[in-house]
Amino acid sequence: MEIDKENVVQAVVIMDTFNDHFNPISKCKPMSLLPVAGVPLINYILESLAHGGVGEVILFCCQDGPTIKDYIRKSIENKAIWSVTMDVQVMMSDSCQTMGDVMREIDAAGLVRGYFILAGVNTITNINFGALLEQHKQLCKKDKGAAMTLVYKKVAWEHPLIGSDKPIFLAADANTNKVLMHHKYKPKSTEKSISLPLEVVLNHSEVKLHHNLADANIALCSPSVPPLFSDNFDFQTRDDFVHGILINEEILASSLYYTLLKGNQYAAAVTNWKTYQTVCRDVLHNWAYPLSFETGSTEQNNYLFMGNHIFREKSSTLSRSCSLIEDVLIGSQTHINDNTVVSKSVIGKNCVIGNNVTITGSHIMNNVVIKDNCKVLNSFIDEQCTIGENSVIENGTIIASNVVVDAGSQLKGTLLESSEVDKEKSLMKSTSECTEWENESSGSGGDDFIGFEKSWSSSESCYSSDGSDESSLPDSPVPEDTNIFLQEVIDSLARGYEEKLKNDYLILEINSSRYAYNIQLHEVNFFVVRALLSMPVLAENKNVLNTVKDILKYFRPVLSNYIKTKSSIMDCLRAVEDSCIKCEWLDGKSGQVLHLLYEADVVDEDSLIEWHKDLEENESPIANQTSLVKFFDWLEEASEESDDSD
Amino acid sequence: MKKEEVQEIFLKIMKEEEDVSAGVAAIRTLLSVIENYKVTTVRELDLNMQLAVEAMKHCDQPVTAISSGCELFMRFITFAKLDFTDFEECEQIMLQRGNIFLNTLLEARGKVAKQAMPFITDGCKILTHSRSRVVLQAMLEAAKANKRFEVYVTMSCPDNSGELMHKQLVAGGVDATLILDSAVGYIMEQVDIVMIGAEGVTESGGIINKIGTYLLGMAALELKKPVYVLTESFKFSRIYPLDQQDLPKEFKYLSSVLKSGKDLTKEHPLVDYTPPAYITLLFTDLGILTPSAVSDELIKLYL
Amino acid sequence: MSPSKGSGKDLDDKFIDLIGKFVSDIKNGKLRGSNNIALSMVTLLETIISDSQNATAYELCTAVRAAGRRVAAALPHELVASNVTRRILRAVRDENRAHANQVNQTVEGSGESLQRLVLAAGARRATLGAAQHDLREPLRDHIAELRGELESSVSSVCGQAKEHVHGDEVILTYGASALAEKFLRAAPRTYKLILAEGPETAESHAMAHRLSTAGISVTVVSSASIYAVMSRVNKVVISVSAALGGGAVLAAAGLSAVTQAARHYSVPVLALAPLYKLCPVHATDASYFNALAPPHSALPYERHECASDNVHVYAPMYDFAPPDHITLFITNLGGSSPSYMYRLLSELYDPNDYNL
Amino acid sequence: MSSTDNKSREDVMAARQAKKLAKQKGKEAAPEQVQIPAEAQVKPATPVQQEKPSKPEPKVNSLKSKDEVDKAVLKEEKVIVADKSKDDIKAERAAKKAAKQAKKKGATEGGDAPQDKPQVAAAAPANENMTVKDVVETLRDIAIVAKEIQGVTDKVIDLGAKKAEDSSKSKAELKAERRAKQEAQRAAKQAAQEKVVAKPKAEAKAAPEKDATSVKVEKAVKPKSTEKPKVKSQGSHRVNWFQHLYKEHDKESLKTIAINSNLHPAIIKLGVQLASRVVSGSNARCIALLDALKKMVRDYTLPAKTEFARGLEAHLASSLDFLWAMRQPSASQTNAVKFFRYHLTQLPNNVDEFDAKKTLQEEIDRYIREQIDMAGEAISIAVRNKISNGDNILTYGCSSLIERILLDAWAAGLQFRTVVVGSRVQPAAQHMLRRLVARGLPCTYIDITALGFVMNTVSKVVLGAGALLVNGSVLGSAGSAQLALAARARNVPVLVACETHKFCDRVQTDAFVYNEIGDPDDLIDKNDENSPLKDWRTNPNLTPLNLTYDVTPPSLVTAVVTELAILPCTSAPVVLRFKLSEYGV
Repeated sequence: MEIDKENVVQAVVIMDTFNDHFNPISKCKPMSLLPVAGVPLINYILESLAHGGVGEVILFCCQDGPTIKDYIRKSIENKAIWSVTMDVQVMMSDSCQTMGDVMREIDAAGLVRGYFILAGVNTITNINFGALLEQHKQLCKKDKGAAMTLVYKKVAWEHPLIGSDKPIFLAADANTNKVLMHHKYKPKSTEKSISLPLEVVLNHSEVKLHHNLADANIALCSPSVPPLFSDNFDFQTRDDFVHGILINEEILASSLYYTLLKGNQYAAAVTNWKTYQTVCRDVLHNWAYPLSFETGSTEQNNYLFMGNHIFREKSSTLSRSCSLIEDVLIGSQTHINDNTVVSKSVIGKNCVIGNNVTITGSHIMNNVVIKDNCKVLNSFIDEQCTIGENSVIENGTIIASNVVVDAGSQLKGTLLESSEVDKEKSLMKSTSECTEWENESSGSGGDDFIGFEKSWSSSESCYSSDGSDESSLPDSPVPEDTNIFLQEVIDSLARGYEEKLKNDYLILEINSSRYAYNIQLHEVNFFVVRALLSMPVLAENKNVLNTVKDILKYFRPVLSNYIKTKSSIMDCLRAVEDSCIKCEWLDGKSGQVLHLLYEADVVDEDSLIEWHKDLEENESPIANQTSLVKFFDWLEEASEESDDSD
Repeated sequence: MKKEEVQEIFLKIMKEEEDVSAGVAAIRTLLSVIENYKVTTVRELDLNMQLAVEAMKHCDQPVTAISSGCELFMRFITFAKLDFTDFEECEQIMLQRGNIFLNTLLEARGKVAKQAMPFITDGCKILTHSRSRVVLQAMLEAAKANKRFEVYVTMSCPDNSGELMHKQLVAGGVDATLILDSAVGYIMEQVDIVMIGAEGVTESGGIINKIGTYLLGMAALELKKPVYVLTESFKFSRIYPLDQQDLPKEFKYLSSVLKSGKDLTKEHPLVDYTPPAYITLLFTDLGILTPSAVSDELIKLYL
Repeated sequence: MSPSKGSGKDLDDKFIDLIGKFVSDIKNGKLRGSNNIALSMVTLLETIISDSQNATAYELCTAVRAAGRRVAAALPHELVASNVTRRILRAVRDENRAHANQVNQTVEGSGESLQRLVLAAGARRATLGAAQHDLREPLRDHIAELRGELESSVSSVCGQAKEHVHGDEVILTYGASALAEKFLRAAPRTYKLILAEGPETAESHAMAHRLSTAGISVTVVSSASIYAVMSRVNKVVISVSAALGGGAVLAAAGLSAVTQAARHYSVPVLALAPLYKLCPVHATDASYFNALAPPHSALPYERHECASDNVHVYAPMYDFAPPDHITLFITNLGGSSPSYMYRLLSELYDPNDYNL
Repeated sequence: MSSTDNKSREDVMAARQAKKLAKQKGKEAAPEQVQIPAEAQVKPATPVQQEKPSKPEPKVNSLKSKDEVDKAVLKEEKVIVADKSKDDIKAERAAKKAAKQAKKKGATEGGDAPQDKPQVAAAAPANENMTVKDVVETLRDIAIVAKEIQGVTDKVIDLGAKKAEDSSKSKAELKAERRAKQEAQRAAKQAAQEKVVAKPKAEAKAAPEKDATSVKVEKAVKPKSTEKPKVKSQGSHRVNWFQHLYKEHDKESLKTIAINSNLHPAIIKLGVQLASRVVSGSNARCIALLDALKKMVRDYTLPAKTEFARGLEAHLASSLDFLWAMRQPSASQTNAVKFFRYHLTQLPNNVDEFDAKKTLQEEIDRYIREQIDMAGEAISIAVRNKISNGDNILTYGCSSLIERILLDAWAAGLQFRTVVVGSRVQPAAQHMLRRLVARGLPCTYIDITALGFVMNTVSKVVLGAGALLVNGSVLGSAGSAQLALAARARNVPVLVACETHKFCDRVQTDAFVYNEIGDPDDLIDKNDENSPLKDWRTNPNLTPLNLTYDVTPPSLVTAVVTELAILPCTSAPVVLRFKLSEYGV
C-alpha cells in the first residue's frame, strides 16, 4: 500500500465520545475498549474499515492514548486480520475537549491527504467504506462545495435505535440528496410538529423528508472539512458543523449530502446504554455480519451454537441443570453452576456463576464472580467484580471494575465504583434515580432494558433530586466588576436566562468570546461558574439560594459542557470560593451553594474534600464559615450512614 | 493337546477379564496354544489351530465373535507362514507379531470410542440396546468431556444384560434410563440417535447382534433416526446371511442347546441379523465406514 | 500418528503473513469462488513448501498442517482450503513412503485396513520415519498435478453434461452457482430449465437471465413452489458446497426442500461435486451446519419486529441433504454413488489428516 | 420498505383521524381536514394541500363527506350498505371522470412533459377498461394499507372472524375509495399541471414524497406504460403446462366488462377487489361475496311479472360471471353460492318480494355466523387442546384462522413459541408476524429456505387451507406442501385447520390441474431497481412463473381440524355427505 499513497483510502476514527453516558465505566477504561458482545468496540470499527478497503486509519485519542496504543500494538503482533491490509496510527492529544478540537488538531497536523472517512469509535457497521467514499468523490465532481456526506440507516420509527437515541429530522433534495434541513430532537421529545421553511419546498423540485433515520456516526468528508473546523472555532460537534454549514451555506460555500444504506447493510452507533443493548442484540442476531462476537480474533468458530441465538465458547462449561433461555453469549472458561437461568445476557471470559442465579438482560464482563442465589436484572457488571450471595442487582445498576458487592445487598439503578467514597455517593444518587425509573418505566411500559434509560437521562435525573432545605435570607447588594470576559459571560448568561435561550447557543457565545480574548480553558471554567454565581438576577432576588438552584438547573448543560474533568471541578470550586468571598449576597451561604452544585452533580465528593483540605491549608476566609462546616459534616455522616446501609 | 485344556484357557481369560471381548480372548487363546504346544511343522500348527478353534466354539459361549476372531487369526498365520521358510524362526516371528497384532486389537476399542465422540452432541438423546463394551466406553468418555446427553438402555431379555449396562453408565455419571425391550417403538420418537454395538459384522455390512437389534433397526428407519454401530474391526467376518434363517445355527444358539438336540424352533435365538439397509454408519478402528465399505475391507484382506 | 498438534507456532512469520494476506483477501471478497480459493491455497502451500529451509517429510507435514490449521481456523467455512491442505499432506506422505520404500508399499492406499492390521507390521507408525530426503523436487510435480486437476475439474465435470441431460427434458436447478451454470450450458440446449431461486435472489435471477440469453428456455419459480412443479421435473441438478463423508451433502440453504421433494416424486438428483469439494468430515459437526447468514434476506432490518425482544429471525448459511436424497455425485472422475464416497475420500486423503 | 412502514404509520393516523371525524357525524368541515392529516402528519407547512383540490373539487368533497358519514355508521351494517354502494358508484364516476380529463389533457398537447406520454398511450386503447385498471392499480396499493390497519386495529380477532373480516374489509374499502379519488384527482392534476409552470408540479411531488404517495403516482402511471408490451408478449411467456390457466389470469377480462351494465355496484367493486387481491384469503373472499350478494338482493327490484326466484337467479348468474371472470372462485365462494342458490330455489313461487329478500338476507347472515364465525371458534378450541406448554408451533404464510387460533391459545395462557415461515414472493407472512408480535407472542421468523434449519426444533405444524378436496388432498398457498414434506421428514405432526365450508367436491392430485397464476412481476426483486429479470417480457426464453396454490397429498397431513371434529383428511367425502344431508348443499 506504500506504493501509491494517493489512492489509499484514509479514515479518521475519533476514540472518544466526549460525553459521560458511559460513566463510570468510561472513567476507568477508554471507550474504545468497552466490550460489545464480548468484543472491544475498537475491533469492530477496525475490522469493518479493513473490510471496506480502507488502507490507512488514524485513531485519534483524547484520553488514555497509551492504553489504546499498546492495545493496537498487541493485536498487530497477534496478526489481527485487519493488520494485514491496513496501517493504523494512533494520535494523542489531551488538550482536545471536543470533536471540533480534534478536527482542528488534524487540520493543524495536516494528517489527512484528501477525501477521508470520519467515524466514531462507537460505530458498528458492515458497509463498504471504499465504495461510499468513491460515491462521495463522484458527487464532489458535480458539486465543488460538497463537504460531507452523512451516512444514515433507515429503520422503523418504533426501532429502539431511534427511540432511545436523539431522533433526527432531515429534509433533503430528492434528486441530489443535498441536505436542506437537519433537526435533532431531544431524546423522548414530545414536540409533534416541525416547521419546514417554505423556501426549502419552493427551491427544489422534489424534497425528501426523513424522520426515521438512525445516525451511525459515519461521515464521508472532503479535504475541505478540517479547515472549515479551524475557521469556525465554534464548531464543537459534528452537529454544530452540520448546522453551521446549513445555516450559512453561502458564506462557507460548502454543502452537505446524505446517503442511506441499503437493506443488507448494517450500521449503528453505541451512544448510550440503551443503544448498547440494542447493538449487542443485533450482533448476537448476526445483523452486522460479517462482524460478529468473534470479530478481531483470527480464530473463528470457537463458539457452539445452541439454538435461540445461544452461543457458548467451546471451553466454557455448563452444569447439567442450568438453563439458557435465549440470546445468550458465554465466553471462554466461564463456568455456570446448577439451576442457574440465563437469558438475553452476555457473560464474559473466566466468569464463575454460582447456583440458582438468575441473570436477565445483563452484561457481565470478564473475570466476574457471582455467588449463589443472586439476581442480576438489566445491569452491567464490569471486570473483576465479585457479587456476594443472595444479592439482588437490577434496574440498570452499573458496577465498575474491581467492586466487591457484599452478600445480600440490594442495588436498584445504582452506579458503583471501586473507591468507598464514590460508592456512598452513588447510593445517595440511587435514591433519586429509582424515582426516575418508576416514572420512566410507566412512560415506556414493559421496556426490558428500562434500567439503561438512565444513561442519557442521568444528566436531567440529577436535578429531580432536591434533598437540601434552604433558609432564604434577604439581601440585595450590587455585583462588583470583574474583567471584561467575565462581564461578557455574565451578560450572555443573564440574557440567556431571561430569554431562555438554548444552552448550546450560549456555549457557542462563550466559546467565541473565549477565543476572542483567548482565555485558557481552566480560566473559562472558573469564570463561567463565577459568572453564574454573580448574575444580576441573584442581586435583585430575595431568595438567593432558590435562584441559584434554578440557575444551576437551567445552565446544567453549560456547566456539564465545561465542568467535566477533575481539574475543571477544582476550577469550579475555586470559582465558588472566589464568588462567595466577593459577592455579598452569597456571604455565608457557601455551604448551601456547594450543596446545590453537589446535588446538581457538578462536583463530586473527593474533589470537594480535596478542595476543603487546601481551603484549610491556605486558611481562606470561608474555610470556617458555619454553612460550609455544616455541609462537610453532613457529607461525612452521609457517607457513614450509606456505609452501614450496605 | 487336549480340547478341554484349550477351553479351559479360553474360559479362564473370559472369566478373569471382565471387559475383554470373546474375539480377543479367542485370539489370545490361540497365541498361547502356539506358545505352549510346541510343534515342528506348519501342518501340525494348522491342525492345532483348527482343533483349538473347534474347541472354543463348543464351550457354551456366544460364538459369533469367537469365529470371526479366529478366522482373522488364521489369516494372520497364513500371511506369516508365507514370509519364512525355516519353521523355528517362523514361529518366533509369529509369536512376536501375534502380540503386536493383539495389541492393535486391544487399542481398537479406544479408537472406536474416539471416532464416535463428535456424534454424541451436547444435549442429545441416545437409544442403545443390550450391553456393548465399546458403546459403554464411548459414552463414558463423552460424559468425561462434559457433554450433556441422555441414554435409554433396553433391558434386552433374556439375559437382561441391559441392566448391567445401565448400572455402569449411571456409575460413570451418565444420565441413563432403563426401558423395556417392547418400549423401543415408544421411546424411538424422542431419541436423536441409536447407538449399538455388534457381535459380528457380515460381508454385506449388516451386523449380527443381541436379539432385538433387528427390530430396533426397523423402528429407527421408520422414524428416520440414524443407527450408528460401534464395533472393532476384528468382528468383521466373511459370512453373508440372506435372512434370519440363513444365520449359522451355532451363532444363534449356545452349543449346549445344539448338542442337547432340542427342537430349535422352540428355542430362543441369542442373536439376530440386521441388514445393512438399517445401518447408517459403522464406527470401527479402521475409521468411520458406510456398510458398503465393509466388504471392501474384507475383500482387501481375503482376496 | 499425526505430527505436532501444536498451533501456528511451528510456522515462521513470513508464512503467517502470507496466510494473513490470503485470509483477508477472501474475507474482503477479493478472492471468490471455491475453485479460485483452492488454486490460491495450492500456491500458498507451494510457496511454504519451497521456502521452508529443511524439507524432510516431517518438517513439511508440520508446516503445511500448521498452515492448513491456521487457515481453517480463520475461515471455518472454506472447507475447500482444508481439503487442498489434506491433498498436499497426502502427497508428502506418499513421496516419503516412496523414498523410504517400506514393506507396506504393496498395500495400496494408506491408513487403517484389515489387511495392514493382519500384516501386523507396526510399520504404519513409521510413516513419517526419520527418512531425511529432500522432498521438494518430487512434491513440485505432485503440486503441479494437483493444480492441473483443479484447473481442469470444472471442465471435466461439465464434460459429462451430455451424458446426463438429454433434449426435451425438464431440469430443475436450485439457486445460483457458477458450476451448475457451466454444466447447464454444456448440455444440449434443447431441454427446459426450471430455476428455483435460492436464498441469494439476485444471483439466481442473474443466472436465469444469462442462461436464457444463451438460448435455454428458463422458467423462474420462487423457492416456495418447488414442490408444486417437481412432479414435472425429470432431473434435479445441484451444485454442492461440500460433499461430506458418507455421501451427505452441504449446500445453499433450502436445498433439503428440493431434495425432499425430488425424493417424494423419486426424481433423480445429480450433485455436482468436483474432487476438491469432497471433504472427510461427517454431518454431525454442528459448527458447519449452524453457520448463520445475516437475516436481511428473510426480513429487512427496517422492520421494527426484528428489533422487538421476543422475535428471532434466522437465515442459515447452509443446508444439509442426507445421502439417501442424492442419486449421483458427478466428480471429475465421473459419476459415483453416495455409498462409494468413503472410497474416494480414502483415495484422496490420508486418514491421519482427516482432522488437521 | 420503510417507505411503506412510514406510510403505514400515517395511514394509521389517518384512520384514527377518520374515526374521530366519524364521531361528529360527517360535518361539511370534515373532508378538508381529513385529507390534510393524511399527508400533513409530518409537514403542516406545505402549501400544496391547500391549493391541491383543483377542478373536481366540489364533487370530491361531497364524496368525502359521504365517506366520513359511512365511516361513522360503519359499526352497524344495515346502513353502511346503502352508503357504501352509493358513494361507490360515485367513486367509479370520479375515477372515470378523472381519467377522461387526463386523457383529454394528454390528447390536447401531445405530451410535452414526459409524465404525459404514458397517459396518452394508456388512454388510447379503451377508457372503460383503463378507468377500472386505474382503480385496480390504486386498489392494489391499498391492499397493503388495508393489511396494516388490520394489524393495528386488532378487531380481526376480538370480535370473531365475521366482524373482523367485515370491519377490516370495509375499512380497506373506505380507504380504497378515498385513495382512489385522491389518485384520480392527483392523476388529473398531474396531467393538468404538466403544461403549467414547473413549480406547482414540483410541490405536487414534494407533498406526496413523504407519505410515499408520489411513489403511487408513479405506480398509477407505470403499469399502463408497460401495458402494451405485456399484452403483446403474453403468448410467448406461458409455461406450456399452464396454458389452461393463463386465460383466467390475464386482465383482458377487465376490458370486456362494461361498467355501466346493470351489475350491482357492490358486485363491481368486489370484482375489482378480487382482481387486485385487495380481498384475499378464502374466508375474506367468501364473506365479501356474501356481503355483496346481500346488498344485491336488498337493492334488487323485481321486473314486472317475473317470478322472484327466476328474476334474481338471472341477475345472480350475470353478476357471478363477472366476478369469476375477475378471479377464479375459491372453494369457499362456490360453496357459498351453492348455498345461496339452494335457498333461492327453496323460496315458494308466490312468495312476497319483501319476505323473500328478508329470508335470503337472514340466511346469508346465518351462514356467515355458523359456517365461519362459530366454526372458527370451534376449531380454535380444538387446536388449543393440542397445543401444550413449551411447544414450537410452525405456521406458514398468513391465515386469519391460524392467527385467531394462536392468539386465542396465547390469551388462554399457553406458553409456546410461534415459528412464522414466509416466502419472499408472498409478504403475507410478515403481516402475520407483525400482528402476532403486537400481541406479545414470542415469534421466530424464517424464510421458507430455512425450513431444514428450524424443523428439528418444531413440535407441531399448523397450516391453513384454501380448500380441502374430496380425495383428501389440501389446496393451500404455494409452499404449504413443502412444509408438510419437511415436517414429515422429521416426524412432526401436521395439522390443517379448515372449516367445513371450504370442503369442496373437486378432485385434484397435483398443482397443475387447477391453479392460479399470480402476477409474474411479484417474482422480481422490488428493492433493487436493476433486477436482471425486469426485462423478461422482451426475452422469449425467460418466464417467471408465480403459482398461487399447491396441493398437499393426504399422506403428508396428520389431521384436519374442522368445527365438527379432528379428522383424517381422507374423510373429507364423509363430511361433504354429512353436510349435504344437513344443509342441502
